[in-house]
Amino acid sequence: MPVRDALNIALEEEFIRDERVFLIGEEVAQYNGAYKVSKGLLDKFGPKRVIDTPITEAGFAGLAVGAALSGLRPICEFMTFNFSMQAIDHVVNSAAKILYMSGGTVTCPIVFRGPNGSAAGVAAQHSQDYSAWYGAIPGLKVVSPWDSEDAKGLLKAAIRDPNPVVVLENELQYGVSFPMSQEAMSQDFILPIGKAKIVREGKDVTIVSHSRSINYCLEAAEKLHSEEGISSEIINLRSIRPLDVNAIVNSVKKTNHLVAVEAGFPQFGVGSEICAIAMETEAFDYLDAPVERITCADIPTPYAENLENLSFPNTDVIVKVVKRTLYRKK
Amino acid sequence: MPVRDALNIALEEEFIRDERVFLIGEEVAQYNGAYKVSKGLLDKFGPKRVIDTPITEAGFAGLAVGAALSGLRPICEFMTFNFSMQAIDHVVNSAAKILYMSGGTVTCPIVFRGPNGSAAGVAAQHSQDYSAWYGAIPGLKVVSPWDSEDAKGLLKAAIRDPNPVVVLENELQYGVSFPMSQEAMSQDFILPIGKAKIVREGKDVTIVSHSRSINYCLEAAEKLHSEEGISSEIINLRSIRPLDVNAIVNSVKKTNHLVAVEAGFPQFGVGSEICAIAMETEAFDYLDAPVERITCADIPTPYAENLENLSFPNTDVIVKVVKRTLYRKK
Amino acid sequence: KLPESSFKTYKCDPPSLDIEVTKDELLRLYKEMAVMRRMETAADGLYKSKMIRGFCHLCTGQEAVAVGMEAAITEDDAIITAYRCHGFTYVRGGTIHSILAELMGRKAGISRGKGGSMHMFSKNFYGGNGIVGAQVPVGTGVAFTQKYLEKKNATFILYGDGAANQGQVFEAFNMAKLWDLPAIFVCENNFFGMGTAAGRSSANAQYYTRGQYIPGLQVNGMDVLAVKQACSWAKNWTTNDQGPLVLEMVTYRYGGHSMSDPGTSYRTREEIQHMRSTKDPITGLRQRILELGFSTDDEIKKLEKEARAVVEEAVAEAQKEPQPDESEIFTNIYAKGTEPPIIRGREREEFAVMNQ
Amino acid sequence: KLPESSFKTYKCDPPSLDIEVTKDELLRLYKEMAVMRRMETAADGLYKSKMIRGFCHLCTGQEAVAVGMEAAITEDDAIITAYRCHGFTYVRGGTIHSILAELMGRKAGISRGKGGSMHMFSKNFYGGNGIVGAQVPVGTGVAFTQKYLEKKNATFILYGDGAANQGQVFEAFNMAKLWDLPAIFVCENNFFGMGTAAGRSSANAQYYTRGQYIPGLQVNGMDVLAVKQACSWAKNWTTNDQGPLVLEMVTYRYGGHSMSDPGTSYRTREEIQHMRSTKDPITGLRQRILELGFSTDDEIKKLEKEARAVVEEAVAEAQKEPQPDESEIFTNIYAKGTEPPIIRGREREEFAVMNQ
Ligand SMILES: Cc1ncc(C[n+]2csc(CCOP(=O)(O)OP(=O)(O)O)c2C)c(N)n1
Ligand SMILES: Cc1ncc(C[n+]2csc(CCOP(=O)(O)OP(=O)(O)O)c2C)c(N)n1
Ligand SMILES: [Mg+2]
Ligand SMILES: [Mg+2]
Repeated sequence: MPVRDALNIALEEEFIRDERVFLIGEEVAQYNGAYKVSKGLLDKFGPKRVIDTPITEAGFAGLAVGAALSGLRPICEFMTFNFSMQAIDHVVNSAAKILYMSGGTVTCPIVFRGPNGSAAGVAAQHSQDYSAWYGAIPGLKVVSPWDSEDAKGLLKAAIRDPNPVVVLENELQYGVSFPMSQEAMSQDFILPIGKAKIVREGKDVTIVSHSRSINYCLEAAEKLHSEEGISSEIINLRSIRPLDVNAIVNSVKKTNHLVAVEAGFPQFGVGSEICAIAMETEAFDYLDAPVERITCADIPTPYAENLENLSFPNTDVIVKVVKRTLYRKK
Repeated sequence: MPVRDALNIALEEEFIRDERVFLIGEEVAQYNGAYKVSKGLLDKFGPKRVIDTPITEAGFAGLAVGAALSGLRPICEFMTFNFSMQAIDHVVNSAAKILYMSGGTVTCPIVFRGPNGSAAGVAAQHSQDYSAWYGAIPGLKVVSPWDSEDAKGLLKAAIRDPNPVVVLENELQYGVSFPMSQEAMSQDFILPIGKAKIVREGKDVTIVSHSRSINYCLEAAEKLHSEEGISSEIINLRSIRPLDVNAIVNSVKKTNHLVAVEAGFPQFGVGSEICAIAMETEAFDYLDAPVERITCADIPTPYAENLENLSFPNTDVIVKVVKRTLYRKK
Repeated sequence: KLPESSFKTYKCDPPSLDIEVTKDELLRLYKEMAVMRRMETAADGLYKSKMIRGFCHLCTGQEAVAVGMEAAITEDDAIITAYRCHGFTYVRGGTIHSILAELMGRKAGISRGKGGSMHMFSKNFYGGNGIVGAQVPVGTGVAFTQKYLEKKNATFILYGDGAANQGQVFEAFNMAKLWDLPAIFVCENNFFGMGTAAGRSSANAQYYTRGQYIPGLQVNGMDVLAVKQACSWAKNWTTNDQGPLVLEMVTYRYGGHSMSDPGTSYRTREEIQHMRSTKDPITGLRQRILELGFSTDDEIKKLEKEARAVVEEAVAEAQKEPQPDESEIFTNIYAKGTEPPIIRGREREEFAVMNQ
Repeated sequence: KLPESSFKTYKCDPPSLDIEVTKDELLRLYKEMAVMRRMETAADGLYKSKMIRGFCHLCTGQEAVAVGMEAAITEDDAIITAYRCHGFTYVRGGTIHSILAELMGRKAGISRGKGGSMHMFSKNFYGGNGIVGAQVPVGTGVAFTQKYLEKKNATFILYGDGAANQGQVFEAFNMAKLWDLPAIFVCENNFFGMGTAAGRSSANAQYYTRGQYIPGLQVNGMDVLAVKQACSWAKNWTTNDQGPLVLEMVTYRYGGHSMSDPGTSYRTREEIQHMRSTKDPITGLRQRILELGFSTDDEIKKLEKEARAVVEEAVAEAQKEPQPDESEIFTNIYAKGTEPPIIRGREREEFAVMNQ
C-alpha cells in the first residue's frame, strides 16, 4: 500500500471514530489535496468536515488552534511545511505553549501535518526539513513517518493525542508502496509516539535515521553487507520529539558505532542532537568511534539536478561514512 | 558603557557612515525604542531614516527585505525575536535564500536585530531563544553579543556585511555596563563575524557559551577557581553562524573537557551542535570526558519566579556540572 | 435611552437607543467596574512593590468594555483577548484572588502561577494571549466550533487599534465572512498601540469599517450601557446567521501601555486628565444612576467601599499564597498521562520521570 | 480607442479610453506575446520530455499583462511577481535562451541553474518568488527604496487572486498608504488559485476594491492595450505622489496551475475553450491590427513564424548547455569574499574551503 493511501485510510478511520475530527487546509476538499492525501474525504464526509481554505496559513492555522481549544479535533494540513513558516507562531505560541501557560487548564488537541523536506527539483524555498525546529519546542510532539505502517499508525496516534502533534510527511514517499501487516490494517492500529523502530537488525554499526532517508540507509546496509560483510542496524526514529533515547543507546551498546542520517540542515539538526545523546548517556562508553553525521549539505537547495543530487544524503554517502567509521576501529 | 549605549552608538556611527542605512520597526522612532536602543536617532536623523511601523512584522520585515534587494541597507528591529516568528518566512525564504536561488545575482544586505531569549517574568510566549533556529539556515549569519564591545563590534559588522545577518541581543544585558577599550570606541571598530573570543583563559575545562549566559560562566569560573582551584577557559561564541570551530577545538586540546552553556531549549540546540563538533573534529581525541550541555530546561518558560529560576542556567548549575565533568577524570 | 452619539454604523442599521435596565443591574454593573478598577490599582501597587514582575498591562479606563460585554452575553458565549486581560478574566468568573495570585506567581493563581499577567483563562474565556493579533484567528476558531456544534452562541474577539493592522486579522475576517461564523470582532480603540497613535499605525483608523465586506458598528466604549446594547445586538445578529460583525469600542487607557511605560511621552497629561474627567465610565454611570434616582451618593459610596474591601482582602489573601511547588515546573507541558517518559531540566542529571 | 468595458474604477477616475499607438509598437507587442506563448509551449514540451523538473507554472493566456505592463514603463521602474514568472522575466530582458536554460537547470540559466522555474531575476525585476503573497511586502520595499532615493519610478507588485487573501498583502497596503509609496499592487485575477475558484477563497472577489482606502482599477487583462493604458496611468498617478493603487487584471490561464495539474477538474473544458476563442489576447490583438489595416494576414503569419523560429533555436541551444559545475554547489550562499572559511557538505569530509 502506498504511503498516501495509508494516510488517507488513517484520516477516514479517525473521521468515522470521532465526529469532532475535521481536516482543514488549502485544496484538501474539492481538489482532493494537492498531493491527493485527502482523496475522497469530501465525498464521504461533506464540506463540514473537509474544509478548503483561502491561502492564509496564519489565519487557518490560528483558526484550527481555536477550534482545538474549544473542543474540536482539527487536522490542519500545510500544503508543504515550508508554508508553515507563515503560521509557525500559532504552532509554537498558540498551540504548544498554552497548556503550560494556562497551568494545565486549556488543552489543544490538534494535528499539523503535510509534506516536509525536499521534493524533486523545487529549489530553495520549497525544500526545507523542519524536524529540528519543531523538535525543539516543548509542548509539541513531532513524528516523521517513513513507511505506510508508520504513516497510518503515527497519524492515528497524533489525531488521538490530546497534545499538539506535528506530523512531518514526505512528498516523495507518498507514492512509495510498502507492505502492511494484518495488524496495521486494523482500525485500532496506533503506533506509540516516542518509540523508534529497528527496521533492520545488525551488529557492527547503528544507523539512526527517519523519513525518506531510511530508504537510502536500507540500500546502503544491503550494499555494505554484500560488499563488505558489514552488518548494519537501522533505527527508524519515527518520533522526533520525544526522541527514543533508549533505542539508540541499546543499539550502540551492541554495535559500538553510530551514524546519524537525515535530510535536514546540519547545524543544530537531528544529527547534532544524536551526537548530544551519545555524549550524555552510557552510549558514550560503548562508542569505538565518534558519532558520524550525514545531513543535507549546508546550503539552500539548488534546482539543477546534478547539484541537488549532491545536496541530500544518498546510498553512496552512507556507505562511505559507515565504512569510514568502522575502518577507524581497526 | 551599558550594552544599550554601545548598540546606540553603533547605529549612529553607521547611520553617519552610509546614507543608505535606516532603522525600521515598532516604536523605534518617536518612542525611542521599546528598550531605548534607538534613543535619539529620530532627532538626529529624522523620520526618513528612523521609521515607526504598524504592528505588522511580516509586512515590515518583508518591506525591509525589498529595500535591501533594491539598494538600501535596512536594519529591521523586532521588538523581541519572539515576534520574528510572524516574519520568519521573510528572514529565511525571502532574505537568506535569495542570493543562492538567483545564482548570485541578487544580494540582500539586511540586519534583523532585537532582544532574544528570556527577560524576567514574561512567561512562555516572550522568552524563547532563537539561536539554533536561525543558526541552522544557510545564507544567514547569526551573531549573539554578550558585552558592550561585542554589541558595538558585531552590530557594526552586521550592518556592513553584504549578507542578511541576525543580531540576537538580550534585553537583560541592555542595562549592564562593561568597559570599552580605546579601540572599541573608534568608529571603525568592527568585530569579525565568525570569530569567538576567549573571555577567560584556563587549563582544566573549556566552557563554551554566548549572550547573557557568559555572566554566569564567569561567576562560576570564579567560584570554581577559588573553591576548587579549577581553572576554566571561557569561550564567548559571539557568532552562532558561522561557528568558530577552531576556537573550540584548540581550547579543548588544552583543557580536555568541554561544557556548553546556553539559554535555549536543549533539543537541537547550540549545545547539541557543540557536541557534534566534538564528535567530528580532533577535539574528540582530546576529550577526557563526554561533553556536557547546560541549557534552558525543556519546558515552556514559567512565570512564577521560583520556577523561572529553575528554568535557565545559572552559576550554581555551571559549577555543579563543571565539577562533575572534572571529577570524572580522576 | 442612550444618547444619539452612542453608535455609528457601517453597512448596517444601528441598534435601538432604547434600553431597559433594572436598578439592580445598574448597581451591579457599577460595582463590577469599581471592583475592576480597584483590582488594577492593587496590581499597580503590587507591581511597584515588586510583588509582580515582568509585563503587566492594566485596563484602567477601559472597564466598561468588559463589564458591558459580559452583561450582554451568557456563559456559553465565548470571549478571547490579548494581554490586557485582567478585567476580562474577572468578568468571566476569575476571582480577584486567583487573578492577583497569578500576578504574583502563586500556586493559587488562575494559571497556577505559570502564566502571569498575560495568560489567564477561564470557562469560555480563551485568554490572555501575548502575541499581538494572534488571538484573532484563534478566536475565529472558537466561533468555528460554535457553528460546527450548532450552538446558538457567539465569540467576541478583542484586539487593539494597534493589533488591527496585523495581516492575520484580515485573514480571519475573510474566513469568518466566507463561512458565516458567529465571530464578533471587537476592536478596543484606545487611540494608542504602545506609543503609536492610531493615525500613525492605521491608514484607515475607522476601525468599525475595516471589515470592508463585514458590517460594522462604532460604540461609545466609555458607556457600559452602550457597550451592553451593542453586544446584545451583535450577538443577536450573528446567532441569527447574519454572519460576522466588526465592533469598534472607543475607549481610553489612563495608564501607560505597561508598567514600564509612564504613558506620557506620546500624549499629554492634559489629554489623560480630560478623558478622566469627561469620559470616565465609572463616573459616567454614577451620574446616570443618580440622575435616574436609582441610588444616592451615600449608597454609591458604600458600594465603592465594598469594592475596596473586597479587593483589599483579596490582596492580603493572595499575598499569603505560596509559590508553586518546584516539581510543578515539569507538569502541564503535555496532557497528564501522555507525557514523554522523561523531561529534561537544565543538565542531564536534572530531569523528571513522568509516570504515564 | 479602447472599449468602454476596459476599466472599472474604485475611488478614482478612469484612465482615458483614447490611446495612441504606432503600427510598429502594435506589431512589437504582438510579436512579444507570440514569442512568450511559444516559449511557454516549448517549456511545456520540455517538461513532458522530462528536461524540466519540479514545479513549472506557465503563463499561457496571461501574456497581455506582462507585455502591456512593460510597454507602459521604463527600465527604471520595477516589477516583482510570484512563481508564474517566465513571461515577466522575458519582458524584463531575460533572454529566452537564459530562461529555458534555467528551466533545464543549466549553467547558462538566468539564475545559473540554481533557481529553476520559480526563481528568475533581472535588472529591476525582483523575481520569481515561491511563497504565495510574500512578494507583496517585498515589492513594497522596492517602492520604499524608490521613494527613499527620490526616484520618479514605480514598482508593480503582482499577485494572484488566491494570494490576495494573505494577510501580508493587507499589511503592505497599509504601509504603502501610510507612507505614500509608489507601489502599484496588481492582482492578476485568473479566477483560480490552484483549484479554488475566486469566490471560494475571497469574501470580496472585486479585487480592485480590496485596498479599501486605496483607489483601484479593474482592467481587461486580456487586452494588451488596456493593460498598457492602465499601467501608464498608474505610474503617472503614483509618481505624482498620489500614493499607491490597486489594479486588478482580469485574465485567464489556459493550462493547469502547474504541470502536475490537468486544470480540468475545477472548471470545464468548455470554459477554457470559450476563453480561448473569445478573449485570447493574441488573437484579439491580431484582429485589431487587421482591422486597423496595420498589417496583413500574411505579414502576421510571418511574425508568428519568426516567433516560432526564435524559440526553437533557443530550445536547441539551451539543450546543449552544460549543467552547472559541481563546485558551484557551494558558491552564492554568501556574497563573494564574505563566506565562512568552510562550508559543509553532507558529511564532515565533504566541504568547500572558501578563500576570503
Ligand atoms: C506580534 C507582536 N508584535 C509586537 C508585540 C509587542 N507589543 C505588545 S502590545 C503592543 C501594542 C498593541 O497595541 P494595541 O493593539 O492598540 O493594544 P493596547 O495595548 O492598546 O490594548 C505591542 C507592539 C507583541 N506582543 N506581539
Ligand atoms: C504561502 C504559500 N502557501 C501555499 C503555496 C502553494 N501554492 C502555490 S501557488 C498557489 C495558488 C496561488 O493562486 P493565485 O495567487 O491565484 O496565483 P495563480 O497561480 O493563479 O497565478 C498555492 C496555494 C505557496 N507556494 N505558498
Ligand atoms: Mg491600543
Ligand atoms: Mg489565480
